[in-house]
Amino acid sequence: MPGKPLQVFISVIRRELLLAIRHGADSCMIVSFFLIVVILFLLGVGPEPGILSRISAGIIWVSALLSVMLSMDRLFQPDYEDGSLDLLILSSLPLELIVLAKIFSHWLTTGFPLIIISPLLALFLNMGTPGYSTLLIALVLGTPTLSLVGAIGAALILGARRSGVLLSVLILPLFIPIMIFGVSAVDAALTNVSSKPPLLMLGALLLTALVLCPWASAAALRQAAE
Amino acid sequence: MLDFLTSFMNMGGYGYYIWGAFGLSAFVLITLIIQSLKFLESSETQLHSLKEKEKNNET
Amino acid sequence: MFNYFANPFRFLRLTSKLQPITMLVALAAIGLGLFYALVESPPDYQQSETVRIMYVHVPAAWMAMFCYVTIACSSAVALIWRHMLANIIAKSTAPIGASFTFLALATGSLWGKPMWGAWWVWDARLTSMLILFFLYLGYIVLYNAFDDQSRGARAAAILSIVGVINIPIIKFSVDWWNTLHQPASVIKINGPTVHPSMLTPLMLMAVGYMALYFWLLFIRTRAELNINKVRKMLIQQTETH
Amino acid sequence: MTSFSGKKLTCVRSGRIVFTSLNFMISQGEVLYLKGPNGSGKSTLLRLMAGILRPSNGALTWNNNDIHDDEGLFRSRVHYVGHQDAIKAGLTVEENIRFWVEMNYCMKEKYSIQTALKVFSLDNLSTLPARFLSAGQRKRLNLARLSATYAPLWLLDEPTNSLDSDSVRILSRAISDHQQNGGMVAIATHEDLDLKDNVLNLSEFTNLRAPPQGYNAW
Repeated sequence: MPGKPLQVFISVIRRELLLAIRHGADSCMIVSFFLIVVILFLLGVGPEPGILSRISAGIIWVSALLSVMLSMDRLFQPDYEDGSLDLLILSSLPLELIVLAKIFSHWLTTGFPLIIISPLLALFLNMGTPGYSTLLIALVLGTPTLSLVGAIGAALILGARRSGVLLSVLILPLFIPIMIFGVSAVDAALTNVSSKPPLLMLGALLLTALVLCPWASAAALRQAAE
Repeated sequence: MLDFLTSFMNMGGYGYYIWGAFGLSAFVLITLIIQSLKFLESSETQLHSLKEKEKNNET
Repeated sequence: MFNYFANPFRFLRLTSKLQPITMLVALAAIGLGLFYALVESPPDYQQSETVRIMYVHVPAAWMAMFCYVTIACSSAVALIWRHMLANIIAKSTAPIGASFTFLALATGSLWGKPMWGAWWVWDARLTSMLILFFLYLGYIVLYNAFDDQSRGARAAAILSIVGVINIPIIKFSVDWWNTLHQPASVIKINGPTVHPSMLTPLMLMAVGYMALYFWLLFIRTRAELNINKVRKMLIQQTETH
Repeated sequence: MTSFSGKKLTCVRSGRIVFTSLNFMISQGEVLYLKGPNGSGKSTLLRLMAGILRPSNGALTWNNNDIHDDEGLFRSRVHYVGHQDAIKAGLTVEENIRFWVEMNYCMKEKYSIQTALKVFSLDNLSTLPARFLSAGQRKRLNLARLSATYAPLWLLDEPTNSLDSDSVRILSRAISDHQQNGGMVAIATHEDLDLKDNVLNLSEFTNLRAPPQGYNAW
């Protein structure tokens, strides 16, 4: 009598979070990378407030994109190396749901800290005050989609040579729509145009990704185990 | 005849762009064709040499 | 139907007959198309001679899209019915498609200079064509990133299907992005109204490019099948000794 | 009388024919030994039996209905032990085995984790983080999964490497207990566990010169 699916789903999330807490350094690394990239942009562009406030949304979104993409290859690689992948495929819970559980816990450990820290960075980049709330909403809708789409890339590159660079070449083109709608949502809020349409588009992208990405990642994992 | 050629070549002052576009297309497609044919040729020679090797160590 | 063609021996016999035909069609159509494009068709009232670049740019853009969709379809066939041959067709299509995309970008920027005054304009169509070029690179790089060929084929097949689903989304988001950041200075030309006399060279060049694609596809697929056969024989030799 | 059998199995891995037209049959209480030189496809056959790999043609049947008809049901009947130990260094011994038990069965049999650890003499290490385990202990922890939850079919891929002699004895006792209560075992090992039942010699199926003509030959 296989375990009740919800229990198994929760136990996968619990294991992932347990591991993330035990290796606490990973999520701090991601957040510090996010900070450093924003500061690099800042130093590159110059502290001139006029310019900064106009490009603040773009800088934050591009840095969020790079941080999520950087943390992607630790999603399936440890399981692939120590043989857990075979057992995950053979578990009673369908692989698609296991992948969804792993992506959710990955989002908790990387996407969520980015959302928490982003108002501070908006302050650094002296983004207009109306932009803050929209930025948070856009990141809440956008970062899970980034994790979902990134999971496909992470599953595809298992066992490949130079997988780090390969991951970025594969996923970044797929991240472009998410970034465009994220940035245009915040820009709309800053120029007090209604930012509902881009936010709705982000929501739509999230729902489609929620359905398609676990299925694609599971297919990629199955053929990686062969 | 000559002035027809010159007027044909400079295409109402935009000669560079038009010939540039057509020339580049020709260049890229021709190199693609040559590379494909070379690729086919090298694969066939490899195959034949292997078949010869297999034939004479079977005899 | 797929099983019939999937057998490599039948495929090889079929292509050896088709290969010369497609070559002739390609040469004839492009030759005639060039003649019409450069000599016969009238200059456009608005852009004068530069419209002739359209006869090279538009077919390349069509072929760029067509090749990626072909890669995705043959990858889907390869994943569902597990045919290695469909993977090989997709693998051979990729470099051809990438070259057509590069051509579309290059001729697009050459066309943009006289018309819009800048070598590269972040026009919606050109930007999505650039992203399509990255999708091609991703496919080719992923295919060869594995030591085991069939592993790379399956991974790239999944990527191409994910990519083809993303193309409309990317196209829509780039159009959205373009309308947001539309600099007033760039006059928005949505391509010349195609005058009937321009249609013939355009269609001829399109047919020529399509025939060229099939000709190159047959050449590269035969070469890939030979390489596969060589690799198999090498593996078997290592076993028997 | 449940039985697990494979008919005319052919497996092609990256263009190379690993084995072709292979048949086997395991019925209740039997152990199938997979013998053959390295690279003759023992591991591939075990992964095929577990359902991780798909055969190019041929079918695997459980009481002669195809396992791929209801994969969820078949997966709940199989324990697969591969070369790697699937152990997370960050988790403790008890957490590692608890996770794999939860993945397959509901947790009502909590006591069975302790007994499983006791069977494989790991009970005194249950709160130790797994990174301090030796190779033998890691393999025993991986094997403890077998007796923690019941699954009729055991697929063991070289379970004895990095095990010392009394651990091997523990394993062979566990296998014979499993046979007693109607389990089936397919095992690939070079160690003779004096449990000779029927032997499947894989080398017979590898050097068949006639590759299948189908489109998968390439």
